Amino acid sequence: RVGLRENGTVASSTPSAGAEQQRTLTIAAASDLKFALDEVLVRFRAKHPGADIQVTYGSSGNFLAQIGNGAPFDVFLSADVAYPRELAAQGLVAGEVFLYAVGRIVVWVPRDSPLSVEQRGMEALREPAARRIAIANPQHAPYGRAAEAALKSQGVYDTVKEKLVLGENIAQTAQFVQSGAADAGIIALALALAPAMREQGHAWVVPLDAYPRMEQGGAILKRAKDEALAREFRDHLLGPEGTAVLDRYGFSLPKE
Amino acid sequence: MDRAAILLSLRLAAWTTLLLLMLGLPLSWWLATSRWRWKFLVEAVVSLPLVLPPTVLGFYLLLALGPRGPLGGAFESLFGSTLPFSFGGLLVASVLYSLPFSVQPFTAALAGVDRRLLEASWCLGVSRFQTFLRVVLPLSATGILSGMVLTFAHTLGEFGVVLMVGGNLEGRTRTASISIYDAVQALDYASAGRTALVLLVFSFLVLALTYGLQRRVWASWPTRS
Amino acid sequence: MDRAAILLSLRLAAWTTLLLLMLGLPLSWWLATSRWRWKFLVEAVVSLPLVLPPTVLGFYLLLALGPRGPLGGAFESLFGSTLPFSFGGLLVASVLYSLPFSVQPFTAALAGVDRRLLEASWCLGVSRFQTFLRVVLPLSATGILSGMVLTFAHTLGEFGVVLMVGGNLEGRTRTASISIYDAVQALDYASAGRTALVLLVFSFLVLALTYGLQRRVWASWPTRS
Amino acid sequence: MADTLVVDLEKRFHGGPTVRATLELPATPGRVAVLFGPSGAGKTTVLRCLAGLDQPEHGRVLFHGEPWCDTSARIFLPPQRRRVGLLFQDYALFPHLTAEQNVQYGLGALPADERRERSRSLFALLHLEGLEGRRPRELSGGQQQRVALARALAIRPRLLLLDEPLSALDAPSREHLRGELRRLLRELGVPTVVVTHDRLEALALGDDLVAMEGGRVCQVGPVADVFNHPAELAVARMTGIETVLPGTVLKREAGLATVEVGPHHLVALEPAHEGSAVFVCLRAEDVTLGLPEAAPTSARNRLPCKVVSLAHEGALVRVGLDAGFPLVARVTRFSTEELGLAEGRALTATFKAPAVRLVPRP
Amino acid sequence: MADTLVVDLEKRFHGGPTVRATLELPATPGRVAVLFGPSGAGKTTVLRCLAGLDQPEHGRVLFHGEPWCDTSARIFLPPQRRRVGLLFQDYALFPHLTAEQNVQYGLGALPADERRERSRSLFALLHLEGLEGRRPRELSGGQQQRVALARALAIRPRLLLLDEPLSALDAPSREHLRGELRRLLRELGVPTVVVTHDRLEALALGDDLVAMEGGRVCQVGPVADVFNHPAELAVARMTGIETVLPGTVLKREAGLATVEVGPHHLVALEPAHEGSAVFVCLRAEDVTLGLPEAAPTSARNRLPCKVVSLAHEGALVRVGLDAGFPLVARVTRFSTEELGLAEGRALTATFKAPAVRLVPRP
Ligand SMILES: Nc1ncnc2c1ncn2[C@@H]1O[C@H](COP(=O)(O)OP(=O)(O)OP(=O)(O)O)[C@@H](O)[C@H]1O
Ligand SMILES: Nc1ncnc2c1ncn2[C@@H]1O[C@H](COP(=O)(O)OP(=O)(O)OP(=O)(O)O)[C@@H](O)[C@H]1O
Ligand SMILES: [Mg+2]
Ligand SMILES: [Mg+2]
Repeated sequence: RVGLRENGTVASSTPSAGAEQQRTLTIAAASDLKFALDEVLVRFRAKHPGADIQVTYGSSGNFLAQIGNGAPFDVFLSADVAYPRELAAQGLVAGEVFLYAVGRIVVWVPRDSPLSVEQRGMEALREPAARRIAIANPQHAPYGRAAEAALKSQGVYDTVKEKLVLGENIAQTAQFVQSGAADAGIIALALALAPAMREQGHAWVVPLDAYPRMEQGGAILKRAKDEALAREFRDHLLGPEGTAVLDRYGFSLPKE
Repeated sequence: MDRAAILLSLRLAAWTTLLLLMLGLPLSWWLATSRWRWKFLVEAVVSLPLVLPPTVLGFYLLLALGPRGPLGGAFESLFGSTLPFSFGGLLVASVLYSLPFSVQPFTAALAGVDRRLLEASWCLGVSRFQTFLRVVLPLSATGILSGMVLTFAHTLGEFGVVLMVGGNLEGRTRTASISIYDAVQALDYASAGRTALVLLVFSFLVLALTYGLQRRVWASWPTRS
Repeated sequence: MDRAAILLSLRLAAWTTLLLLMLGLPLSWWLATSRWRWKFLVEAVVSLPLVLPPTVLGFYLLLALGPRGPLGGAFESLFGSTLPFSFGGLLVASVLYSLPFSVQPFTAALAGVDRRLLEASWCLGVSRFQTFLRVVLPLSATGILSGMVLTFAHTLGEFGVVLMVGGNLEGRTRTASISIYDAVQALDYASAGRTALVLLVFSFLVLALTYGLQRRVWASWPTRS
Repeated sequence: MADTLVVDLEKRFHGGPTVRATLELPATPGRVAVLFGPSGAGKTTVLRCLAGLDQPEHGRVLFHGEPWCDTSARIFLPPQRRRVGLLFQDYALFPHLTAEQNVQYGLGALPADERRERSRSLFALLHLEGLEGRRPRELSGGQQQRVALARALAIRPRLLLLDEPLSALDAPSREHLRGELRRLLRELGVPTVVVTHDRLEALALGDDLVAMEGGRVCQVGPVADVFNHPAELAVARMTGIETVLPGTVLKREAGLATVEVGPHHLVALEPAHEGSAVFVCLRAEDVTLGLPEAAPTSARNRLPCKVVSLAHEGALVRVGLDAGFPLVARVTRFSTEELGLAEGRALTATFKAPAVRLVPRP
Repeated sequence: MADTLVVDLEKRFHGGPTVRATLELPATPGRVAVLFGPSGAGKTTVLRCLAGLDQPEHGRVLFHGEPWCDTSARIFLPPQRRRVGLLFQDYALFPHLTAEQNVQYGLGALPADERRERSRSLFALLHLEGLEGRRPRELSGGQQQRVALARALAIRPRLLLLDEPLSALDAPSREHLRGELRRLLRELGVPTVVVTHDRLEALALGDDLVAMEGGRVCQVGPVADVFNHPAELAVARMTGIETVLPGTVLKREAGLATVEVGPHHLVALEPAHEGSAVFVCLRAEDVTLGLPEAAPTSARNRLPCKVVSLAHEGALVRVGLDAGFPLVARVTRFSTEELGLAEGRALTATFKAPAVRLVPRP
């Protein structure tokens, strides 16, 4: 049944007849990569001017389910390395699963917040002014799990447990704080560095040792139409140009 | 299976349906009977909440209801607490979002009641309000029921707006649909399936009971003229 | 602002409304007229898609329609391609999910047509089908319109099912609501706002036009008995 | 078999009465049968069964030998294929169509100008000119009724069923339209069954009469026969016989019967039926009033009586009398003046033997 | 002012006619006014304006001196506060309620047993026993009409408005109920306005008569006055005057007028109005037929004529005559036999001067 899928051309609705000449690459990427990957792709597209390179950001869990059911993605950049490994176990991955980044979290408060996170770090969350604290849902979001672990390891979890509100993903968690509905949030460093957030608040970067490593892994999928281009993209991402951008957007590099 | 979440969902759906019955019926009656020439603009506006993706609508609601929003600020200074992340907030959001599901079928149903029957009632000395209760409502029961069913079912299943405004607080704002969604996201398909099944079976029972019991005595398909 | 997405959304909404008109009307007519004693079970089932969170429904649909699913497998061996991640897949999903938004108001409207008028038409030698077109449809226009508006608006705004079954592929399955959602997720509120505004304004115009043009000539609120 | 309408059916209403109708009527072109009977007799039910809108539990309907419905053979011809023109008692006009569109509704198969021509001529016939573009709710009750009648006529049906076709009209229009209708029916050659509550209409319009009461057909026959020889009390009453008295046949001889009624012995024609318990039925207009001292006439029955009440009924005056039993006479206004009628006046009531109708008393 | 109903209104229908009604009626307890006129005359419109369901563009309605509507003073009393009992022409029964619930619908303020008692007695009065639990669509047309009548009566209104209250009933029930209704109205002391198309009903039920035609009130007055002295042609026609001929008044003297009609000179009572162009109106029942050789009577007008047509109308026979102009007589069946009437028979028609009504001809 797996074989069936490989010759099944799901993308039969591809419009142009000259598609054979055109090189295409469709990437499914975790939402937290949005800003970094957009910049990575600027350079990569410049290298392959004729290629049609598309990227879809979304929940890694959804991508897992969709790829398992024949979604026409060539490369999967997951927020959690467990998902591409799961795909590999199903035999859907070409080559090896690769690590491309390690996610980091910060405690973020709006600029006018009375909370002194920059000085006191997580301790600030104990203050009464922190009535609501937003984290991503630890049940399924890697950043949520990291946030919960960090709260526990910093010894504030029991105090703040009642104040937690859960976002569906890290972007929604950020919106809770941004809108003022929550007073503080634990979000991805990548997001805190995003233009829309950077100016609006203060962040305290949680030390890497306060939570388990959030290894972000990816894979090239067997169904890739242009596996060569997919490999070139992986190499570009893992190469110096890619890692520099990822680093700038707050992703630690896996080898560090 | 998440019992608390299911109970919360039912509570939310019941309240939303009730509130929309109370708010929607007067609005629908106005829409059905008014001869105001710009009425069609109001009709169009009522359906607009549907057009936005729920999470986005939820986001805008969050901005409006949050302490920095215009409504939220006023609400906080009045009641000392904010609406987001509370059952009240969920309710406000659900009512707003489900408005068209009530108002549209209600209006169509109310507009179908023969005006002469109202006139007959008025002539018998019965007030407009009593006439509404004793003539209009029974005669538009099918359409009103259909609006209530849509509202109820949709509130059970809605999750974008609720998630955004509610914050997924266990036992307080985590509804069954959020719980199922979470389980699916966590790849815990078995648990999602169980909760979904319970929700489906329960809803099916409620709906079947509603339709089954609906006294068809004055239904529109009589044996004779 | 994402033009392609808005156009796709409109195309999807229009097709969904059209298909549901064609599928929903016969089903509603059956529901409105049948005297089958278990009919209420069918009525209950029709509303069930609403009860599940859209993404979860989308997930189950994906499983069913995907190449490993029962329907998808059959479909693939017939047509050589699968439904998910294509416009066809979006359409199937939207139609399924919006079914209650059509069928519920349709049924209520059709049930309200006075049976004697059908009898009068039959006696004049007009077939049942022609009677449906020439008497039943015009007399239930308000309710049918309300079902179509709900379906159209809801399909524009729906995003959970569409995201799951369509896969958010630019130009092919990325609808306006997904595009707005993406922009909000990327904290790009300005872009989200622009697309949302265009969608809202356009929908408002369509709805206002619909309601405004709706020939109220046979509307239910005449001057006289 | 050929030119008849045979009906033999039983229709039960859940929680209501059962309507049984057995009748056979000539259904030749232009012939009109009148369905006559009090409210709730089952007239509308019979029409609906003829039209195929109600399905009887038992029985059959044969039109010109063609089975329209036969429960034992499981035959049921749908209304569309019967081509009857039914005027509903409550009109059932299509509210979303204009008067003209209502009338043309069933003419889909005809070319447009023939459709227009037919509706035009019906609008003229029924004095509806100028109302073509109105919707039903913008019409008065009588106008609606006429539009519904035009709609039923427009399709040139094989059988016309009219449920109180002129009841909402004023007397002059009704009289006029009755004549027009009668002419049109002859012209089109459609057999017709018409429900009416108006005795004059039954007499003026009908060839045959079907008398119904309480869900049962009491009598069927040519109109004059039924009016002159009611087979039972109910028919006597509905055909307008005011005086009905229980009597006993004392003797029969030479074609005449002597009947004891109260203190008097009356002479009547010998009834066809056996048994001595009868109802004596006397039409008010068959009773002549005279002064007590007036010379005897050939009339066989002659009773002294007293005026009890007087009621003006247009050209006639209805006189309630006491002759040892209540008696009603109907006389012209001339006679009223001539005889100086007033309550308490003593008179003689005379009536001929053939005017006394004897109906069996169970 | 006190016990009157004053109406002076104008109601325009968009795309239809304008109805104007100016009338003043005594509205004393139990008094009945009959609204009479052809289909489309505006009768229902007037009732609806009285009930407060239609709002006239201009004018006012005063009941017992209380303004119910006055467009110049911007007064409009809503229907609820007028407490009128309106019987709709098409009944407008509540389809979701049983017959009994329909009747009790307006009695919310009464204790339960009084409600039951009222509806029970109305069901008995209108012969509806046994139908209490039926819904309107399970009732026959006439039964529905009686339930609607009971509903209007139940609330003991201040003013009763009945739009053809007995039209769907058979003659015996109608006659019977008319009497009952009349008694009940006296008993309850409600003034009533009733629309009817039946002349007998107008005569039997009405004290006053309002004749309408084409959206206009033609004549108002006691019933007998209007029937005997129609003020204009339209009224003459609706009150059943069959013979209407254009004539010219030749001379007036000693209270009598000589009128030239076709080849003949007729004698009539001198009319109140000026002008010589008149319509000569003659009621068919005022024309006596005799054999040509019969002895002269006191009747002033005596015309030789020929029988043209014969039509049976129950107790009477309508005889069409040719006397140089068309003439209609209505005679008893006795006379028909006595005179051996048949088409072509030569006769003499006589009628008295007071029977000739002269109506101005414009
Ligand atoms: N759906 C029904 N359920 C119960 N009883 C019914 C139903 N329809 C009619 N009936 C009863 O059947 C009887 C006959 O009704 P039908 O309408 O045939 O009378 P009708 O002769 O037309 O009377 P009318 O002159 O008043 O119209 C009535 O007593 C009526 O109450
Ligand atoms: N809504 C309307 N729009 C236009 N014309 C109307 C409307 N309602 C009534 N009419 C017209 O006004 C006139 C008077 O109507 P009304 O119903 O008062 O007549 P009516 O005297 O009750 O007649 P009928 O005896 O036939 O019931 C009619 O010619 C009718 O066509
Ligand atoms: Mg009937
Ligand atoms: Mg009327």
